Amino acid sequence: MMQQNFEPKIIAFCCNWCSYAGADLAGTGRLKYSENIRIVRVPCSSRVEVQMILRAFQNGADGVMVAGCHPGDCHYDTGNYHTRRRMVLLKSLVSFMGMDPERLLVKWISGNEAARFQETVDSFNDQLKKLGPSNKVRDQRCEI
Amino acid sequence: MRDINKEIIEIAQELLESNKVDMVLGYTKGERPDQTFPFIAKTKEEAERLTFDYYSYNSLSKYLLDDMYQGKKIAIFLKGCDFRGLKLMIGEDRVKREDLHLIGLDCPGVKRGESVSPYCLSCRLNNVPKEEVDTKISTSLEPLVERKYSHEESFSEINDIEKMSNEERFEYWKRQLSRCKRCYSCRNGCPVCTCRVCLFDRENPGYIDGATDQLAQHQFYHVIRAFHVADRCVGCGECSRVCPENIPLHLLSQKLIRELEKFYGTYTTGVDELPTPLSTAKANDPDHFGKEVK
Amino acid sequence: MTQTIKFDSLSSLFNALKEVEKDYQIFCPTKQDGTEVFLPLVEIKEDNLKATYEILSKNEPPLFSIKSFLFPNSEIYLKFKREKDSYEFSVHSQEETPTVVLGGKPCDVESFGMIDMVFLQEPVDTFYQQKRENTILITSVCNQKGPNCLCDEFGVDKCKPKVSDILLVLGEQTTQKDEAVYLEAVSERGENFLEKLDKSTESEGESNTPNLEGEIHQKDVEKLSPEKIKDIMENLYDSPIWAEFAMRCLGCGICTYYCPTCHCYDINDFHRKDKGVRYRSWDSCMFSNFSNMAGGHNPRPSKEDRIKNRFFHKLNYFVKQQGPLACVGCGRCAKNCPAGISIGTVLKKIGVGKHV
Amino acid sequence: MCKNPLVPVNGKVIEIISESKDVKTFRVKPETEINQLPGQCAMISLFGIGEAIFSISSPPNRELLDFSIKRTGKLTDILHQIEEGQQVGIRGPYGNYFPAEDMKGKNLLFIGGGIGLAPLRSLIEYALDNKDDYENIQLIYGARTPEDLIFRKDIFEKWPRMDNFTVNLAVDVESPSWDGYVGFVPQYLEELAPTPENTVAITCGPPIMIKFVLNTLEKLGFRDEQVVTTLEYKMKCGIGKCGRCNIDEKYVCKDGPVFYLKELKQMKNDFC
Repeated sequence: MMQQNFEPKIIAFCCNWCSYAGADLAGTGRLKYSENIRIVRVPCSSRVEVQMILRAFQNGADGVMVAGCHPGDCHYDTGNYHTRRRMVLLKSLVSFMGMDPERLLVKWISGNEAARFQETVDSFNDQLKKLGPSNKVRDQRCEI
Repeated sequence: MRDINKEIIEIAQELLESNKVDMVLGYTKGERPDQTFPFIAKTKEEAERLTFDYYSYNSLSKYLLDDMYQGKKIAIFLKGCDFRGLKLMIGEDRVKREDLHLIGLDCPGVKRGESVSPYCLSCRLNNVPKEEVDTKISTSLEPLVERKYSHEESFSEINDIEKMSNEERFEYWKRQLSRCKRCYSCRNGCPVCTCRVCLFDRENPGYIDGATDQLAQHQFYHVIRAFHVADRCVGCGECSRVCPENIPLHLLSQKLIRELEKFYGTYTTGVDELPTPLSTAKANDPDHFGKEVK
Repeated sequence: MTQTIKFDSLSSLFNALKEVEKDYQIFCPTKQDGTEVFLPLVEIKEDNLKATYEILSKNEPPLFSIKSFLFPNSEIYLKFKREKDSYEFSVHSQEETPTVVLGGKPCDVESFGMIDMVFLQEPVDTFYQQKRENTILITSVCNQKGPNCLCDEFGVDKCKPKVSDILLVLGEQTTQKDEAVYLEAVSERGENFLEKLDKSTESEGESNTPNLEGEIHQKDVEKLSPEKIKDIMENLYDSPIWAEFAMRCLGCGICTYYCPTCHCYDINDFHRKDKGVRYRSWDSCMFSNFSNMAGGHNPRPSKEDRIKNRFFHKLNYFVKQQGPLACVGCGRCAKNCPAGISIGTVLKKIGVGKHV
Repeated sequence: MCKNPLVPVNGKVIEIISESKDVKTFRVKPETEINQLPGQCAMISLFGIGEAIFSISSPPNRELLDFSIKRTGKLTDILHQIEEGQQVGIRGPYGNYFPAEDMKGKNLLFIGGGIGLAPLRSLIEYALDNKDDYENIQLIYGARTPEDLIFRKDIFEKWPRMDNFTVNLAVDVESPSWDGYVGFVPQYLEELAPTPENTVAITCGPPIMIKFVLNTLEKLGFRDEQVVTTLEYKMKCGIGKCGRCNIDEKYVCKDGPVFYLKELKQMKNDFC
């Protein structure tokens, strides 16, 4: 069920070398993508620790996206292999605890894949709209 | 059969008398028959109080990281799981093997209070290999549980949870986690939780927040605690045992162990070589994020 | 004036309590997922009653102390909002509905006497005071000591605690040996509550609580003298026993969080965008960042310093500040500490009381 | 219902003075008067960030309260970024104060190190306000480098020009811009050797400096009741309830921060 007027908040951790460049290219190419995304530039997708992702959810994100170079293209050779191992595990743990693993998206986007970046963000945005606001992992204190 | 306590005391006294070690880290009886606690014997007289029984559940190897133990020669009694935890610490250069005199025990399974530790039911590495320790206790106690090791059965508890719907799982953990008082005993008792400064103790950025009325804060703590020891877990079950609120924390670790196994093959901490599965990564790992999601 | 009401059984007491539920928030102990918890009365179902009865009849305190009802684990007390450069803040209003906490043990309620000394002395902590005045404590009395109990030693009367509103006595604890449940008012607040309860029930009404049966009298137990223990502690400052304890201490917060008399707290802010709250939450002197200062200086850097400080606070500092020993002998530290460090082991180590 | 002591009142930062690269003085006007005595502290809060206790560096009866704050932690980091006009929360005053009454008719010897001059300044200015009550004033003050000296206007211009006021400055390490004394404060104190006769010494600084200063003062013949110090601990409530700032049974927030050396010596715990 699509919620009316719900604009999800998306935090995207983008690797400096590929995905951020991809986002940049999307910008210069005037490809329009959802403005619900807030990009955090990280040196490598493996820089993204679990605590950062959870903290984003806690503080109000409805979805978190981790984007890095395609496997094999990592600027630091093996960084994204680590991301891959870690994120698979985090997703299973999160779903084991009954939270929504679909709210965490991991994607490989290279520096020239502006269209892919646009597509990814938009489809994630649509998916989150369907899911509605995330309230399982959110700190409720400011809502009193 | 010889009395295990007699053997323990003899070994400890011999080590202390010959000045091979400064202290012996073992167990002693508490106030009540169902209490056994960690104990440090520094003299021959103190060594007489050493014991080992079904209630010797604490993991002693964790203590070695404390400042108070640095630079001392220490003899330490080890159950199977504690031994594997210690091996990890040695492998990661957190303790010096040459400062230690390892005394291996055959663990009969342990319990806290009346309940047998869930992990012990499916433990197959309860005995410390003789060739890897300096002294091996030859006598052993009657096993507390009849072990019929089956790899699948050892995960039966998490299967039950996995069968639930997402909502049911969420409610289950919500109920369990909201009892958490954030006493950090699960972290402090864990033999493989070995960071010098824990991220939860860092004030800047203050990752954790003192509020215990927020489920989000509990989730944050427990997901990250479990995750940080995911590939290092030796399966001692100390996290669940020390928890005064009986939160089944070992289930989180079990789940992670099984997932790791599914994706990257079996790895047994303290038996297999380092690095642990999460401190390495390979090009040919399965890629779950490559496929397009439509 | 209502003094004592007799109920035929625990479930008839609960039915009576349900009648007054709209005016009170009522909490009772029961078991959930195999663990003792306090739940609101509405959530206590018929099949929980057995567990509740067991907890009430046990001569041992429930897993968690009831101090969290008066001094919550974490409580928001300030709300604020930012508008451009200015902030608006207001005190977060607390619930005004009177609370009834059923099932605390005498040691638990006596601990409020000690927390009162600190929180109600000038400047008065009004958040605590408000809850204190708004809460009716129904104490489930003991007729025997449990395995970890030191109530007699610390001068807590396990049958008739000084701090309480209503005493709850189970028939099986008395000479009657029946299933009845007696409520006896011991304060004005308690009397008023019983009167309301009386009107709403068809129980037998006024009667007298029969005599308790068991080791109700302190048997050969010498009450600990705060002064004496304080003096003994004076000489133990440089004693090696603290290092010994520290060597096996895990450094967790179990002892402080489960202790009914511990009352240290932390104050923090939480904010998101333009809204925020200030809350206070329990803190533990056993944590290294408890006294760590921003510049990096820590007056109590080692576990030894912290464990020493904790027991000195209980057995020496508190005596100097307020008079009594800061312990009610509930034995939760003995029950829950994974390393076996408790007030009992400390007393034994310092050579006080052969009985402990 | 009466007001809870943990609830602050509004205040406004009127002026911010940069003292050194990591110290700023915030001049705050509280909505309701604080009425502090020299040496007392107050809690400053930034909503959403937190609270911390600071000593008030201005003397009583001024329109504005001065807080000289060094950038060291989470709250002070943000405090250093705020601008004039910022709204803050303030509650206090907390703790005891310098025994200004007992000091009447005596010489005052102030020994400060680094940011430790902040609490001393309230008493110095108070003594200057009541010049007739006190004899000579001497200040021995040191910092790591010349740039770290705070209250530069006071120590270089205002105070040296006053009658019966001596200012002795020191820095820890040599620097091209410094032609004064180079060395640690306790050392300088020993060399200057002020007389203990009819004098009260008041000291504040890093714990290790206080420790050595106390030793030196004893060497110079100061008796325990002639030495006063003010301490700093981590505090949360400021009213002796949250339980973290104790030295023995004394709470620094309530029974301190000002202690006579006599009191410190009776304590079993080291103050630093």
